[in-house]
Amino acid sequence: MLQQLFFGYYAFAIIILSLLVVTRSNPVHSVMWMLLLFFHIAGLYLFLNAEFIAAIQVIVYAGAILVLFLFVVLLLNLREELSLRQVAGSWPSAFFIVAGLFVVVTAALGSYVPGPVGAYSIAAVRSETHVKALGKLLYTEYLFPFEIASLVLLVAVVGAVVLAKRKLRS
Amino acid sequence: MPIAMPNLTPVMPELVMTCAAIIMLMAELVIKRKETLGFLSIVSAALISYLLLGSAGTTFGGMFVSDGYSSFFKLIFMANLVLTVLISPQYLHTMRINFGEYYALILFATLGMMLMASAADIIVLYLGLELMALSTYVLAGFIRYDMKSNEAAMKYLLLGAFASAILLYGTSLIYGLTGTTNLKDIAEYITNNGLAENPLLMVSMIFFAVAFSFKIAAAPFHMWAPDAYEGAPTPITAFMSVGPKAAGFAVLGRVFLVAFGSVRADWSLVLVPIAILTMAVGNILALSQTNIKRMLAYSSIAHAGYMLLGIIAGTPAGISSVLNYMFIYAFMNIGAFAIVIMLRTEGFAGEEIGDYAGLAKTHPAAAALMLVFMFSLTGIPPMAGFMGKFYLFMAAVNAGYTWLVIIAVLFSAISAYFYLRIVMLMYMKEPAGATLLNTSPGIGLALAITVSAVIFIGILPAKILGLAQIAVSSF
Amino acid sequence: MNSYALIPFLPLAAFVINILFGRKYLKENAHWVSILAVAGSWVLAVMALMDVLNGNKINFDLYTWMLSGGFKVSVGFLIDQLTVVMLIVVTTCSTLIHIYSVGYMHGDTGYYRFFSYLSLFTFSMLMLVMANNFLQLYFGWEGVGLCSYFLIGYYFDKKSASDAGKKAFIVNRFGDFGFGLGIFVVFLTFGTVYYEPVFSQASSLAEATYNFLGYDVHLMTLIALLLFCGSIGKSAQIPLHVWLPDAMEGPTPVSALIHAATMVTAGVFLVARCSPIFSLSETALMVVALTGAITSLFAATIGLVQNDLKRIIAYSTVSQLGYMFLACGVGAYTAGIFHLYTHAFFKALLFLCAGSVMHAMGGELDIQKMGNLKKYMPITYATMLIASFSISGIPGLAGFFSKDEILWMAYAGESPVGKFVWAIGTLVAFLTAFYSFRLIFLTFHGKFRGTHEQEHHLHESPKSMTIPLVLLCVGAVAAGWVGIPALIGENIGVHNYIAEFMKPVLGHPEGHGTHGEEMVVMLISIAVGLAGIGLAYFMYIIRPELPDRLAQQFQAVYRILFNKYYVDELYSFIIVRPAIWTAKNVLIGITDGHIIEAVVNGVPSAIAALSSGLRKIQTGLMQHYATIMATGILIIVAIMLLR
Amino acid sequence: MVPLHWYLTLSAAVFMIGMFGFLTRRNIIIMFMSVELMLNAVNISLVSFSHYLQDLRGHVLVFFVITVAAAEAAIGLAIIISLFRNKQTAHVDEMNEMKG
Repeated sequence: MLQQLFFGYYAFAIIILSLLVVTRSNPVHSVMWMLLLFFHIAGLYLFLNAEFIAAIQVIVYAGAILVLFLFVVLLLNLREELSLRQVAGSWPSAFFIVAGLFVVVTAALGSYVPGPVGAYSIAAVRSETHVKALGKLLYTEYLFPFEIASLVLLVAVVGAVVLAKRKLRS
Repeated sequence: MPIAMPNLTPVMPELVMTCAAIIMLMAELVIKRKETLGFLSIVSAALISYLLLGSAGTTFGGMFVSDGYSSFFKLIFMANLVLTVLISPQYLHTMRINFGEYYALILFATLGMMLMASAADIIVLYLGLELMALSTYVLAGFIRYDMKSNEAAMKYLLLGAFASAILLYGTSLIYGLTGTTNLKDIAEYITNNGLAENPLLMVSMIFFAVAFSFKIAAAPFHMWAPDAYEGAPTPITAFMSVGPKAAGFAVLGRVFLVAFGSVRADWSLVLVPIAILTMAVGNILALSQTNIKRMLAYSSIAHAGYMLLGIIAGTPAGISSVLNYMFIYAFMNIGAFAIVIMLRTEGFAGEEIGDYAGLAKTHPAAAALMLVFMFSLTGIPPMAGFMGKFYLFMAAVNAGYTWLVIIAVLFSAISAYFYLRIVMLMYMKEPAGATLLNTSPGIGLALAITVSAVIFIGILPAKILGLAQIAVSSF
Repeated sequence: MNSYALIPFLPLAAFVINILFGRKYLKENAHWVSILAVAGSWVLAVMALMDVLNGNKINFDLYTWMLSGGFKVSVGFLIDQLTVVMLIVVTTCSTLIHIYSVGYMHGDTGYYRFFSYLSLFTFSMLMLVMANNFLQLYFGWEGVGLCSYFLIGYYFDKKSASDAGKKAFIVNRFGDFGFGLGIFVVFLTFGTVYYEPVFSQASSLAEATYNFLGYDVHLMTLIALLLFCGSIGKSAQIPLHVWLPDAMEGPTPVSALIHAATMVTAGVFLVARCSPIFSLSETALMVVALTGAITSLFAATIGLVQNDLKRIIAYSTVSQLGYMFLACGVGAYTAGIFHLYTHAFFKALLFLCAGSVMHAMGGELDIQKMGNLKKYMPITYATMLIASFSISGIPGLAGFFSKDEILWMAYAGESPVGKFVWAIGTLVAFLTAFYSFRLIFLTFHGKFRGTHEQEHHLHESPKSMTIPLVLLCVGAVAAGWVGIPALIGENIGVHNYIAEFMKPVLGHPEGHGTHGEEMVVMLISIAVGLAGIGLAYFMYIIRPELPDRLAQQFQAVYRILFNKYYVDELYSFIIVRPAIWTAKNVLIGITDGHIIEAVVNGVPSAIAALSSGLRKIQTGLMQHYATIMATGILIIVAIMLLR
Repeated sequence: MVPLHWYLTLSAAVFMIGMFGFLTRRNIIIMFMSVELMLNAVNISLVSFSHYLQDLRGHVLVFFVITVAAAEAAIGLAIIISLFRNKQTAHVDEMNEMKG
């Protein structure tokens, strides 16, 4: 029961915060609501026994990505454009499309059949700690994607530098 | 827990590509003449093509598979890479964006495509796709002082991220249903547990179809393409219209035939309207374009529609004809873009279709080459484009999609109007003024390669098709 | 690889060399490449002839272009008796006309271009006759059409020339449409486009029918008539004959080669090649015979009153082509091909002589403004006279034997319309002799009626032009000696070699008649020939004022003939003008002018309108793009789940 | 025990809200955040699947998704800055130079 209550709170908060993020006219406010949203999602992860994921959710998403967003929002000094209408003309149609999609997807979710149960029961993960279990997996079975991820980050760094450096023409 | 050294032979081409890209990044700091970097890229492409020969195998716990199918696609990526690098330097000079990172990013993008073609696991597929996409976003926005280039990069990135989210949602559903991300295991689980009828599996499959349709620019998920193609630097437009599209087809073929092999009837039902719409949108909208890059963008959409026919057929003949067509398309399309680049000079965009008026009078050789590419894109024999289309349509007919082929032929007849309109302008109209041609040895070489490939494959089509058939048989 | 494959590819190589290097490097020497190539082809053709004479039949695939399921397209060659005759005709005429062109085109700005087109034409024509499958035949067929189009419009700055080129192109489209359809039906019926399996299976399908919209159509008749559509266009038969006289706008060597000796006979070749199919359909054969007979009469009557030197010969060509179809239509394919072969020599000769005359007259073509040229151009006069005797069927000359063979076959063959077409053929023989000698007398005899400058300019043509004339003249005399009919032959100990030679491919029906009848038929044809010449002599030499009086007396007839039965005007009225009207008032009315102009003229306007309408969806706004994507997902998911 | 369906429905809801934001907002930065929202929705469902299937692969995938999201954000924001330098706007409807 307590679990359900906790989930209820988180779910409610997450949905409200998401709505706030996408409807606030001031981007700074949006970013702030999103920060709060990410903390709630991290909480949900803890609830699902994913401590390490919760940690990176806070560190990477909230700590790095959102700060970057905030930085850009402030850098661009968008303040004078706040008075513009916040939705682009056709929000009712967008609402109907999205609502329709939500209905069909949730309807399909009703026919969910659980997949096979794996070896990482909650107890097994606890005994090893989540970080270690995940780390092991990343460095053995998922070594290859892990290396590709490093390349993705490298490209991001190079790309960001290329796009943002001062010299426009060669 | 002992860690076994994975077998690196199958990933050798990717390793070389990674090294080359990183070397390129560092060499950029010391090398003043950026063309040297282009030369190095071509050398590495040659080395990789050689390494592809002995790379067959599966490694990293079945996440990465190098087979004929992937090797054929990698060959297309290498051709794409070499041709793009050949047509780039002069454009970079003209636009004054001659930065060394350009080549490194092209190599990274190509690496991403190679990983996609070889991915046997959705995680690898996703990361490869993002590696390719992120590099391409940056390349599309490479002319930073140009509003259009920024806009192209922005639209491509945002819509690409949107499509990625959809792909990930599909992935999460399939993971939840089957507990794995390995394509073969997914297929096995679906057949063993009778999941084929599951609506959630259908939703997941549709989300995959949508995300891949986005990558190959199939309607109605194509809308980013004309804008991104128009705004991006022209060599990158050429690169984007071949590489990511080929990679998209590579994953589309592998995911749908391997992982979703048991729901083939369903996914072909999804792809048929997409294919029809794609051919319709591509061919009809290309008619009223005035910008040649935009026209070629719609043309590339239309060609994706034709190629979908081969996937829909789903037979070995169908898949091999897609491979064959993609190979041919790489040459004829980049060839056309090379001409577009030649028309660009300092202060003159040369991107309007009207700029081609009377080209045959001022520059007969360039006009003749353009004529060959336009004929090939239209599918007029004996150009390669005809053979490509012929095998595609034949495969679809043999798979029982005669009505679809009739539609395709009709749209392909419409396409003659906008391709031959360029030819008509070049040969029938008087030149408006003295057009300068911006030639260089690189472009000359690229044109020589593309035009001879287009004619050679058109006259001797059996070679490439035979290769494609062998490639598919191993899959 | 068989060396005979080089026969078409030598001229192709010459074309490539000329088009690549002609403008900058070869210039005035461009002819060497082409002439050497076509002469090489000629040598190989003669070798092929020897080979076939020894009883070999060569059939090989050079390489397979594409292979998909049961559908195979390859470049393959079939060299049998029929092919070899065509090869000899094409390479011989082509070589001589190439040489003639050196003198005729001398100093022309597009010298290299002219020779490269000639080579390309020779290549296409050889591909056409040597094909061993219908698709390659079609390729050659379209290839020669294209070259003809280029060469008619060779003087493209002259409007009439480019119009004539367009006309030839469009008129041929009509025929080729049927032809293409015919090939398609062949493929559907037999599952292959190769001659050998098609012809060997044809007889087993002799009675097959094809249900089309509830009607049972005889399959072989359908195929034969569709293929014959192509012949009608290419060989300028009624009702698609209108392009050939206009095609005379091209340079004269082109008229000689393409529009007299080779390309226009491709239609006859097609019928002969497909004789196993045509023979299975009495209806189709009858259509062929009647089309040929009517065309020959029709064109001959027009030829009586024309004044343009080249047009008279052009109508004569149409008429003689009709003769060949007449022969094929009565089942005497050999006779048709024999006439094709002799005709190539004397008709090419006539054109080249005309070219020689034009050369001397400074481009003048009106025979009313000529006269007494024999004094200045003895070689041209002598050769043209012999050619005219040949076409008029004077015994001993080439034209006599082939024409006689046709008339006898028509008279004595099994065709239900045989007697009728024989009567027409005899009448045409008379008309032919008349207009040929009208031409001779007006041009070479009497008094010179041109201007003084022209008279000063008159001279015999250079050696490079007269030598081909003489060589062709030998052909016009002797070419017929391979087909001496049994009636004459058995007395002097020779056979009808060509009929025996061709028998394995085309068969050779025996005439149902006695030697006496045959003799009568022959004598009639000789008599009408002589009568025609005599009448021409009477009207143009003895009583030169007579023609004008006749023309006034029978003004209505004269006007109709002079205006070529008003066929061009008729087409203009029922096809061209409505088409232009529709284009102007309907298409431009619906869309605004610049779309039509931007998109090639005549795009279905609806598509253009749809295109600009759909463009509005691509707003440039990302939200809209994403909305459309989301809508797409929603529709697909909903349909797939609710299905 | 909370049923898996609740999580999945929550995930779908967040995903759709993110999509709604993407379809309606015209500030590029907020559109970007909407995409991040969609990715987070996917992460929620992946983590919950992982939890209920007693498998860690979902976590691995989440790890990579976050990595890529960071990379995407870096490049996206760099493009926004580049755009802002040329045209002082972050609004999508002023960014439709190319259309048709």
